[in-house]
Parts: sequence; structure tokens; C-alpha cells
Amino acid sequence: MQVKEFKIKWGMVIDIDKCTGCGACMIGCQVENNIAPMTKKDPYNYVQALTKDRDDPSNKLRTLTWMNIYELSNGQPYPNHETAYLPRPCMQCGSPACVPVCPVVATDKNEEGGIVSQIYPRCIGCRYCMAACPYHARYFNWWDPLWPEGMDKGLSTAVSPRPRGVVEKCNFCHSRYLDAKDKARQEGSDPMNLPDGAYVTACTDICPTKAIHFGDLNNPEHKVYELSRSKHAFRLLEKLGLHPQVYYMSEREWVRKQGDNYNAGGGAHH
Amino acid sequence: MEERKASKRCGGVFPFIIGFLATCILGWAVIPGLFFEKVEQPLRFSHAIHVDGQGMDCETCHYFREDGSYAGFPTNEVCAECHAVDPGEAMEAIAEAGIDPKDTAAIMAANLDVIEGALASSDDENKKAEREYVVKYLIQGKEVPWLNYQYQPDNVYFSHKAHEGLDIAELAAMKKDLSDVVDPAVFDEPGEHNCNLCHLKDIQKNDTPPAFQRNVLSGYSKMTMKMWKCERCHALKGQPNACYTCHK
Amino acid sequence: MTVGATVGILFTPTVWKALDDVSIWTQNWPWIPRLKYGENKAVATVSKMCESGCAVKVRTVAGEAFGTMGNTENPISGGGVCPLCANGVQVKNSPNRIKSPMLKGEAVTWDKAKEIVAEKLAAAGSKVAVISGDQTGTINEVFSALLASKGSDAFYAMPCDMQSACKAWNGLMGGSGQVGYDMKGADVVLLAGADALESWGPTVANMKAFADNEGGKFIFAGPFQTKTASVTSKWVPVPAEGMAAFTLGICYYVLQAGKSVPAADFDQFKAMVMSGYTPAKVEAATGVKADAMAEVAKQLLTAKSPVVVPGGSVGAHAAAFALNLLLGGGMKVLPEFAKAVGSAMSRAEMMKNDILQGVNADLLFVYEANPAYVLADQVKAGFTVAFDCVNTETTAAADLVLPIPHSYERVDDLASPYGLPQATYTMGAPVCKASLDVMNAGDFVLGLADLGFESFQEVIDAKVSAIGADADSLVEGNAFVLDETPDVSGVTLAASVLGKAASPVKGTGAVAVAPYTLLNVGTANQATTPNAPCTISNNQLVGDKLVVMMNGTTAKKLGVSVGSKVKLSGGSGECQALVQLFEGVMDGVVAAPLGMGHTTGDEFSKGKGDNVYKILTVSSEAATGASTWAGSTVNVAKI
Amino acid sequence: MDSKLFPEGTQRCGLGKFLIWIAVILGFFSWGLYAAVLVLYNGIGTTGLDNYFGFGAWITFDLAVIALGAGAFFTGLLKYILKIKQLEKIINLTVIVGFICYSGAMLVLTLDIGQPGRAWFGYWHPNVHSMLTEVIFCITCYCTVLIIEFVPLVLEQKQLNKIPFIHALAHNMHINMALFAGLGAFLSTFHQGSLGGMYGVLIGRPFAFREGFFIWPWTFFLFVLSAVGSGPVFTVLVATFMEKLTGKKLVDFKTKALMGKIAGTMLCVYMFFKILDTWAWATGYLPSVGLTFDQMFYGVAYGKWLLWTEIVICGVVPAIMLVTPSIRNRPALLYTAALLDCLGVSLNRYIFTVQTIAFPAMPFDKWYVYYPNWVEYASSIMIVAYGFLVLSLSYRYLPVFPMETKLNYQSGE
Repeated sequence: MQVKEFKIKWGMVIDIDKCTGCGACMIGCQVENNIAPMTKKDPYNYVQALTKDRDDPSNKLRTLTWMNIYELSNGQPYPNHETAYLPRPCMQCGSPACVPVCPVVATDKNEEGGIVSQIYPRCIGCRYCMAACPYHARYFNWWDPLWPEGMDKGLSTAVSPRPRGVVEKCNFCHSRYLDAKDKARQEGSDPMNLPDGAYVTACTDICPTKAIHFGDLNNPEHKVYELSRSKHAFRLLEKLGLHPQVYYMSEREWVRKQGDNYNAGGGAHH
Repeated sequence: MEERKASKRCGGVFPFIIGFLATCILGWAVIPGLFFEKVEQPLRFSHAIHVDGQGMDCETCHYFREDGSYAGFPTNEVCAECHAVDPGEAMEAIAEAGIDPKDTAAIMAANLDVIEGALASSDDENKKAEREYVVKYLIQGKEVPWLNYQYQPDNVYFSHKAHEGLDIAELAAMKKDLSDVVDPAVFDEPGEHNCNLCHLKDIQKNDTPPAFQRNVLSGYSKMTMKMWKCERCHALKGQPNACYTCHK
Repeated sequence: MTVGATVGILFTPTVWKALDDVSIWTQNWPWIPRLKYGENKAVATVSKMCESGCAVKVRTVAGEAFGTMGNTENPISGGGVCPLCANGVQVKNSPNRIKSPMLKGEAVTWDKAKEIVAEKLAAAGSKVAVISGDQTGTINEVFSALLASKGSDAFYAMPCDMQSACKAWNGLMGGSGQVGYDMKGADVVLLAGADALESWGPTVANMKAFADNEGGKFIFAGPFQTKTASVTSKWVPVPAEGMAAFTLGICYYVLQAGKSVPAADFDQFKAMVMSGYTPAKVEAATGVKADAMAEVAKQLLTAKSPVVVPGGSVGAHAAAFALNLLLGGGMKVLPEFAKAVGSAMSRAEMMKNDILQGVNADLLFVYEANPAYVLADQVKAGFTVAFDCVNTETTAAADLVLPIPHSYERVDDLASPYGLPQATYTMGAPVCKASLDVMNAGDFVLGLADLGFESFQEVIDAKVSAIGADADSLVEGNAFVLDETPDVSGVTLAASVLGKAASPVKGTGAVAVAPYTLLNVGTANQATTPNAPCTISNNQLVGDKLVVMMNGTTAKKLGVSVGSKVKLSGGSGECQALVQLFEGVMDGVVAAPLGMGHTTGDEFSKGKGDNVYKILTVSSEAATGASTWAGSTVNVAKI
Repeated sequence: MDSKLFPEGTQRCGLGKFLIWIAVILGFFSWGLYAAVLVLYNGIGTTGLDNYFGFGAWITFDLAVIALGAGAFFTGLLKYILKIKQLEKIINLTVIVGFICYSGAMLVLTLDIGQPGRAWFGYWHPNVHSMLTEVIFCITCYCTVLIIEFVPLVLEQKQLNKIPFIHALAHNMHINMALFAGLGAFLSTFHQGSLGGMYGVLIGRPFAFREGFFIWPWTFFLFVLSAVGSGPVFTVLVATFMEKLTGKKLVDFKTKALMGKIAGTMLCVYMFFKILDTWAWATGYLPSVGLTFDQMFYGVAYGKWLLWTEIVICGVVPAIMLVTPSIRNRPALLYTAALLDCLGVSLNRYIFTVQTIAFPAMPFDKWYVYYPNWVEYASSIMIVAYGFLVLSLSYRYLPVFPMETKLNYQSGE
């Protein structure tokens, strides 16, 4: 599979040694992207009332968590145990597994910046992309979104609300990119050469420990350029050859080891 | 069997043509109109009075904000710069007159000084529209629910800023290719602004806004630009047609 | 003809247009909400949903609030927001808001409410009390001034580390001002029981300090590998009740290295530590290896600017303060801001009363606190008036419920959240108009008694001018920072008290319980927010069942395994839970999350898990007399 | 009462009995319909699927019935293109079974996709790189072909066929059937293959990913082979089941054995490549991405026993049984082999659908086990009931089995 390269490559570098797994990024993400709270009853749907409740948020396989936090363990018994938290947005792979499988071009990687797009009105909800993504970054709207009474008045304009039956995923708060470009145009600067920090995602913004860094991986003036090239940086499942645009870093070797499979000691697959 | 077929054909041609023509006429001339219902704007807003009469610039109301976003319809805050009725004072006067503040018809009929004194229009017709705005929206603190002829759904991100520099004269060279997208008349007499490319032609001279034509099925405006139109122009201009160029 | 008609219609746009429009209709189902567009703004204010409060910017579109972001200019935020406040707008718009004043379940007018309270106030005499869930607001001045005008001093804070710190510093050790910790500047930070990166103190500021502290080493000591411990360089397992002894054990090495302080009782302190808290004795009492203490002490001693941040009992705080004084590092003492209301209490005075020892009054005001959830047994009152913006166990049990505006709808402030290294004042103006029939608690109280102000806004104005800050700058979201240090010369090391208080006392149950707080789950006063449930891990909640964690050895000893249903009994109650194995818990300890098991509220918190406060044991610490939950134990039975 | 409608020279049970039978079928059907309404009205949340198992029982069911329905195209191919005369005794049944399987699969697919109203986007906005697009194209086209193949059979219904026009139409269609058989074979090959290709291209799913030839991963070819290796004997099983149900002989055993031989041969070829493929995957590909064969399996739900059952008990064993004449020619053993064969291919589809996505690619993630819930079962049963319904009606009123009169009535006389 060809790796899609762009002049600008928006990417993330997440410092696992800084992440406490507090969940602020997940909440910030839901608010930014109009993800409705998980409610059990749908008062507008009488058929719903006849059957089982909608999902419980503790069923982690039915949530809409574009940004999700995984807990890592070094597997050692007390007292040598260590934990780490790994926030998992969409990897915006250079060679995405999800894009070529979509039968209706609802997802694509064709825009400058390399963000993998997901177009909700196009998606037919076949979930093939979800089966394709090894990072579980894609989520399905199992139910219609439902905001408890009064809560739908405070919605973000960044993303259109999705109906049930379509797939969605993290898009690096993509409309913030469009906003940043507009701002650059207004200020008379080059929208295709945004300074570091002009465009960042909601999770980057809100993270209290600033564990999430965001910027153009190809631009030496952006901090992520340096960070992604640090010796502690790694990407998830590099051997599969998906070329994610999300990097992680940790000084702990056991954490880095969990980023990929090493059991057979094999090399990269190409 | 051959015979049967032949006889069937002979007997069938005429009604076939009749049916064909009937539905063709129906389908071209009548039915398309049924897809749309006409909805009037909530107020009779006259661009002509504001632009010609008061000498206002387009940018007074339709301007770019500091963040590069576009203030499409003006808010009460902008309107109130000229239509200077203090909502607090007005409400007090309404209370004094013993009128229910929600009963806009009664307020308009009451000819309250605090409102009448602030009306800028001279003739009755315009005064009526202005009064309606003040009473129904301004003093109630409610924004006017203008209908957008160029309505786009939530999944579309349109940047006025990115299209700000479009030059009608330059685009005139692509007039032919764009004939399905832009009314060719726009190129004949290029105005000062490029708004005519997508918006109602010469809206600044309009006195009574035309009705909004709402599609009864989709709810979109008749003038809602289809995706292929956007794509056509982007392709001609060498602009990206990536999904995320316009969708959110 | 039909055939012709069919073919004919296909030659017109009718069918195709209809098809297209129908597909567009499926893309815009009428029951999916539409967005409202307009100018995007970010308005600075404060959010008081977490205990210390966050400095935030509320994002609005066309004037309607929709999201919360950090405030880069304000040192309390540094750009970050805690998971609770991040969901602030959603709580503001929640159907769980209280919509109008309620008298025993019936809606009443504000006038009627005021009449009733005035009557009760007159009848109660000095038997009036206040419980405030607000640790930082000037609203406390208004409430305490009301108490003062009635001749009462019954002001209670909800149990918190700030209270322990106040009792240790201002009480036992005779200090003035407020203790703070420079975690950003320190090169070694020992978090002795303070889970500073997840719930303790000004969490977001701590996290920012942690992020900015390049090369600094953080060490966490506690019974359980908290989220804080997942990023610190080291976790030293120390039981909660042994924290003071552990700290004195480190003092031993520090004293041995020749450190001293010019405190009046230094010699007594030294003698007490050198004899009573030798590493061997501490190891015997707490189970913490002497080597581990020596290692921590070594790092503190070699550091240029070390700081010890305590959490837990008053004794643990006093021990940490003594250690900090010996080390002379990043512990700061902050001056208290000038009062706006003359007759109000000082912060130390407000922290004096111990709510765990019980409250009994004829008339009780509860402000944004949830004592009915945390301290069901301790609080009694003839007539309870609860101020809150959402329904809680406390509002459900109160006689009169008075809805107040949400943080984003009112004027409020944050005066020096406990733990910050500098005295910091932040003010918040309303971002949006209140949509419900609410009234600021300050305005209501000021209407009850003549405290010299007409409205709470005036109080805030007076506060701003009293502390000498610039109101305009505050409105923009900037903090006012006072860089002074009060005189600490008279401070003692509380040697006589500490010697007794630090000796660990544990309950008699089978295992110790390590309660912990996660901000996405909620706090004592703030229940889980609408978007938070999907962020809560299965290590805290599975379905509606609380999850408690223990290590494999403990599980084996108790005869339980992953997924076992157990009953934990301790204190005056019991909890049901599922067992999860987690090797980051000390032997003989079970870690249980606080903040669940609500019986009132919305579906995001009500009936989720169980209330761990029920199984905590309140004990009175030797010598200091302060109440503590440390040393709580439970019996575990498989069900 | 309806005896005038029966095929020429046959006897059928009384209408009352038949109606009771139909009512039972409709009972099951209605239960499934209720489930389907829940899915369409409330959303797919009513099923046991989740974000880890976006594919589950439905897709497995689809893939299995499509593989088993492969009897239609392959038998058609052999009969019309390769002119194996004997097969005309069972060709009608293969067409009906194929039609049921494909139309049923399409019904399930409309439930399975979240936005059934947009199903046609596959044509309007196709992504030519997607195996699923190929599936959508081929499955709809082939379903149309099957309808065209089914129509003459309907037209041959005794009463309908009396109308001269219909008679002629049926005749003409029959003449051109070779064309449709060819088209069907082409479409169906690609579509069986692209179903396999769907999994083989999953670069992020080491359990399924395969190298391949040109744009087609090896699974493409394996799926085609396994389908033709099992489809024919599924038809045999259906015929035998109908015989047991009706108490009549419908297809002579010789034809059945021939079908068994055909399937057996294909199955042998399939098993050869399947074992080769599994070997290469386990020793070549997996180590290259840092994985081991053992890691691909988990507990009982996704244990190695599944693979061994598929390859040995339901693969090699029936293959040997079917190609060995002495075994194949004994009815009980033929049916046993056919059953194992069909189970094997269904198991293969299940493993490729579910275990592929159950394997946690991220090392820190864990295995989850997927259980379909009643909604998925009920809607699948609805399709089975639909199949029973179509078969029952066809058997009662259409001349499905050309040998029926000869086998049951004439020989007895």
C-alpha cells in the first residue's frame, strides 16, 4: 500500500510519561464534537420504550469515545507494578487500513495535512472500516444521539451532529484547521504555513499536563517535528505498515515495548 | 406470436406518445414547482433603503470578524447602532401602558413614543416594517430568524474568507465552463463585489426581498448550491476537492 | 399509455429530483438537532465544580455557551481544565438543575422563601450553622458574617486537605497564612499521600507545574498506585495511617544529616524523632522498609529545592510541614487576602470546626455542599436551607431548597485555592444569563441581615478593591498574585503533639480501605457529569456495580478473584462491589473509589456504584483530636 | 383444492396440512420480522454487535449462505457451459437455493448497514478499490441473474404455462439460459472471491491479512474454492431434507453422488491451498509482523480447536470421503460428508469474520468475546423461514424436480 504524503502532515506526539489518564481530553473531545451523553431511554421513540434500554456507558465497546484512554500495565506483581495511560485518538495513518475498504468513499485521505476524513452523510454504516482499523479508532452510532432536555441548545458548531447508523471517528478537530486558515487569511499570513499552535485539537488544548503535542510533523518550526524524532518516540503497530501520524513517547522501555509486537523478533513488514 | 406483437405495437404507439408527452410536460413544467413552498422572510427588509437611502456599505453589516469568520446576517447589536431603541425603556413604557410585553400586535398598535420616536423611516410602508422589527425582535432581545437563500446544511463548512478574493472578471474567462454553476448574466456587468457569483444578483438594490423557496422534502433552499457545483468551480480554479475542504 | 407515461416521467427531472431530495432528507433527519451559528467567543470566568475551582474560558457561539476551555493566562489553569469543569456547560444545561425555590418539595416564590428563612433565622437565635462546600469563595465571608451577626461561630467546611493543613499549620504549629507548594520550581517533590495530579488541591495547576517541571523528580507515597503514581518516577507504598510516621522516618535521616530549624521546640522535636521514629521503629509500625525511607531522604537531601506535599490526617500534615521546614525547600507560606466583609471569619477560623464530629443546629444553611451524601450521620438540623444549582441528596433532604445560578451564570471568585505556591485571586463574571428562576446565594443572604452590602456583586467589588487588584484585568481572566510572605518566625514543630499523633492507628477489619477520588467520577459535592460516564474505567464501575481493586495476594487471602461480588462492611455501613485485581495496591489494602452510589440526581450518577463514604470509619487522631478517615478498615465477605 | 396448480403428474399433501406448515414458518418469520423492525426503527444498537465486533452473526450468516448458495452458479456453469447433462436433474433446485441464499443475504445486509436508505450509494459513489464495492456490484447483479433464472421455472407452472405468451417466454428464456449461467458464474466467482478479499486486504488485521496475486489476496481464491467445494453438496442436502420431509424421492442418488464428486474434487483443491496458505501465514507473515501463531488464539471461544475443526474434521475428512467412490456412493456417508463440508465452510466464514476482529492487534488491548443476541438470531431465522417458504411454495406448485414423477409414480407402477 502506498503511503500518502503531503507537504503538511498534521500529527500528534503524546508524552505517555505526562499522561495521568484523568479523562479531561475525552470530555473536551465529546463537547467539541457534539457527542451526546449516553442516556438509557429515548423518550421520543415509543418502540424503544418497548425493548431494552440503550447502552450503559460502562460497556466500553458501545461508547463514542473518539479519544479513548487505555491503561497499560507492566504486568509485574506488587510491589514492582507500574501503570501508564495511553490516550488513543485516530492515528490518521499515512497508509490507512480504513480508507481503501470503504465502498462509498465516505472516508478518504486526500486533503493537505493528511487528516483522514469521515463524511457522515455519505456513510452507509457498513462498518467495514471499523473491522479494518486495528486501533479501534472508529465508532458506530448504535443509536440516535440524544441530549437530555435542554442540553442540545449548547452545541458546538465545529461538527455536524450525526444520526444513528453511521461511523465516526476523531478527525483532529478538523474544522479548527479550517478556522485557523481563515484566521491566517484575515491576518494576512499564509494559511498553508500556520505557525506552531495556530491550529491544535481540543484534547491538546484541554490537557492539564500538556501531554499532547500537536503540529505539523514536516515543519521543523513546530515542536512535534523534534519530538517525533526523539529516541523515545514510537508509533503503535509500526510493523503493520500503516504509518500513523500519531506518535507516542515514553522514557520507560516497557511502555515503548507495548507499542508493537515483538514476540517473534521479526522485522518490519513491507 | 409475431402477429400479436405487431398488432400490439400498432395499437400502442399513439397512447404511448400521449402518455409520454403528458408526463413530460407535467414533469418539466408543473411538478418541479411542487417541490418548493414559498416562505416569506420574517420581515420586509429593504436593502435599497439601507444602501441607497442611507448610504451604508455592505461591510457595515456583512463583515469579517477578527478570527476570519464571516458575520452573515447582522445581529440586533449591529442593527441597534442605528435603530436606537433602548429595550429597557421600551419595556417600561409597555408596562406603563398596561400591555402584555409578548403581545406584539398590541404594542405596534399602541404607537408608543419611545418606539415611534426612534423610527427613521419616513413613509408609512417602511415605517411599518421598521416598527415590526423593533417591536418583534429588538426590544424582545430576539434575533431575527432570517431565511438564508444560500442555505447549506450543518455538514458543510463554507469559508467566506477563502472566497473573498474571487474576481468576477477573472472568472469570466471560464464563463462557459461555469454556465451551469453561475448565472452567465453575472459576468456581463461585473459589479464591485463578487457576491453575485453565488448570492441573489444585485441584492443591494432590492426593496422587497423575494420569498424563500423551501424544498418540501429536504428543507433546503431552491438556491442551495449542490456539491457538484462547488466541485466544478474548485476543479476549474485548481483548488482541492478533498472531502474535508468543505465538510465537517 | 401507462408505459408512455412512465417513460415520459423518466425523461423529466421529477423522479431524479425526488430521489435526490429523499436522500438529502435521510441526511437531515428532523430529530437530529440543528446547529446555531454566530460569533464564537471565549469568555473568562471561574468554574467551581471541582474542589479548588478552575480558571476557565467558556466558549460561546451566538452568545450561547457550549464548551469549556482552559485559561492560558491564569496560573490556576495554564491552559488546562479538570475533567469536571470541562463538562461545566453541560451541567449548566442539565435537566437536573433546580428550577425554582422548593419548600418541602413544593415550588414557592423567592419572596415566600425569604419570609420563611427570615422567620426561622429570628427564631433560631445563635443556633444557626453553615456548611459550605466552597473552599475559596468570598461567599464564605458573607455566610460567616451572617453567623457572626447571630452570635454563632458554627461555620463548617466539608472535610478536605485544606482543613487538615490549616489545623496543622495555623493550629498545632502556630503559623499564620496558608501553606503552599512550589511543585514547578522544586527538583524533588515528595507527594506524601497527596494525589496531586488527580484530585488533591489545585489539580490543574499541579498538573501544569508537573508538566513544566523539567528534570524534577516526583515521588508518590501512598497505599495505592493512583493515577498520580503512574507518572511519578517512583511509588513508595505507605499505608494512609502510617503517613505521618513515614514522614517522621524521613525526618530522622534529615536530622541525622544535620539539618535544623530555628524553632523553639526543635530540640524536643529532634529528640522525639531520633528516639520514637527510628527507621526500624517506623518499619515495624508501618511496614515501609527503612531502605525506602533512606532512599527518599537521600533524594530530598541532595535536592536544591525539595518539597513535601502532604495528604491525609492533621498529623501527617504537621509532620510534612516539619520536614519541609528542615529541608528549607519549596514549601511556601502565603498571606491571606484582605476581607471584604468586616465581620467575616478568616480562613483559618472557617476551617476550625470539625464537621466529622457532628453538626447540630436549629437552622442550617448548606451552600453547594452535599453533607447528606458524605456525612449522612453527622449532620442534624431543625430546619435545613440548601443552596445548590443541581439536585443532590442534600437538596432532596433539605426543608427549603434555593436554586442558585451555575458558576457560568454568576459572579464568583477563587481566593488562593489551597496548595498554590502564591496567593492568587481570580474572579469570574457571568458568561450567560440565568435561564431558570435562580438567585445568587450571596444576594439572598444579604437580604436577610444587614451586612453592609446590597448585593453580592458589591461584596466582590469590595473584595477586589480590598486586595488592591485591578477589576478590569480580573474580568479578562487574569489572576491577581500577591508575592508576599508572612512572618513565620514564631512557628513551632508541634513536637509534643506530633510524637503521639504520628503513631499509626488502624481499625480491626480484615483489610484496610484506601478511598480515592477521580475527578471524572466526581467529588464529595459534585456528582458525575453528563459526558463523564464513558470516561470512567471498568476499574471503578461495571454496569451499576462499584469496583474495588486489590492485589493478587490480598485477593487470595480473602478468597476472591476477578469479578467476585463482595460486601464490604465498615464504619456504620456496607457497600457492594465487584473485585478487580490490580497489582498497584498494597498487600492487605482494598482501593475503593469515592463519589459514586448517589441516590438523587440524574441517570449519570444516580444508582451508579455504591457510596464508599458509608464504610469509612471516623477516628479521632491522638493528641491533635482531629477527626480522620485514615486507618479505616473493612471486612470483606463474598456474596 | 389447489391440486390444479400442482406440477404435472405429482401428488401433494392436503391444503389444510400445507397451510398449517406455512403458518409454522410464518410464525418464525414474524418473530424475525419483529426483530427486523426493531433494528430498522431503533437502530443496530438492539443487536449484540459493538465497536469491536462491527461484523458478527449477520455477516457470518451472509457469507455462509452465499457460499452454500454457490451450488447455483457452479452447477449452472457445469450444466450449461460444460454440458454435463446429468445435472439438469437438480439444476432447478440449485437455482432456487441460490436465489433464496442471495436474496436472503441481501435482506440481511439491509438490516446490517446502518443507513439502508443509502445502500444505493455503492453504485452512485463507488470506491473501486474496495472489495465491498465489488461485493455490492456482484451480489446485486447476480441476484438479478438468479431472478432471471428463477422466472422461467415460475412461468412453467402448470396453469401459467397454458398461456401461450408465457409459454413462449419461458421457452425463450430457457434457450438463453446458458448466457445467464455464464454471466452468473462470472459474477458469482468474483463475488465469492471479493468476500474473501474483504478479509485478506485488512492490512491492520494480522489474523486475516494475506499477500496475493495482482489486487486479490489469497483469501479471494480460497473463498471461491471453498464455495464451489461446498455449494453443490448443500443443494444435495436440501434435496435430501426435502425428500425426508415429503417422503418422496426427488433426485436420483446418482445425481447426488455426482454433485458430491464435484464438490469433493473442488474441496480437495481447496484444502490443499488452504493448508498451504495457513502454513505460509503462520510461519511467514505472522513472524514478519512480530506475532506468533499461538497469539492468534484465545481461550475456548477463539481456541485453536476452531481451526483444527475447520481444516481437519470439516475439511480434509469430508474431502477424502467425497472423492473416494466407495464412501461417496453410500448415502449415509455422502450426507455425513456433505454436512461436514457445509459446516466447515460456515465455520471458515465465522472464523474469518469474528476471530479476525477479535484478535487484539494492540498489544495492550485484550480479547473480547462476541455473542450475538436474539435480534440477530431472530432476523437470521427470518431468512431461513423465508427460504422454507419459498421452497415449500416452489415444491408445491412448480416443476422443480424433473425426475419426481419417474422416481415416485412410474417406477412404482
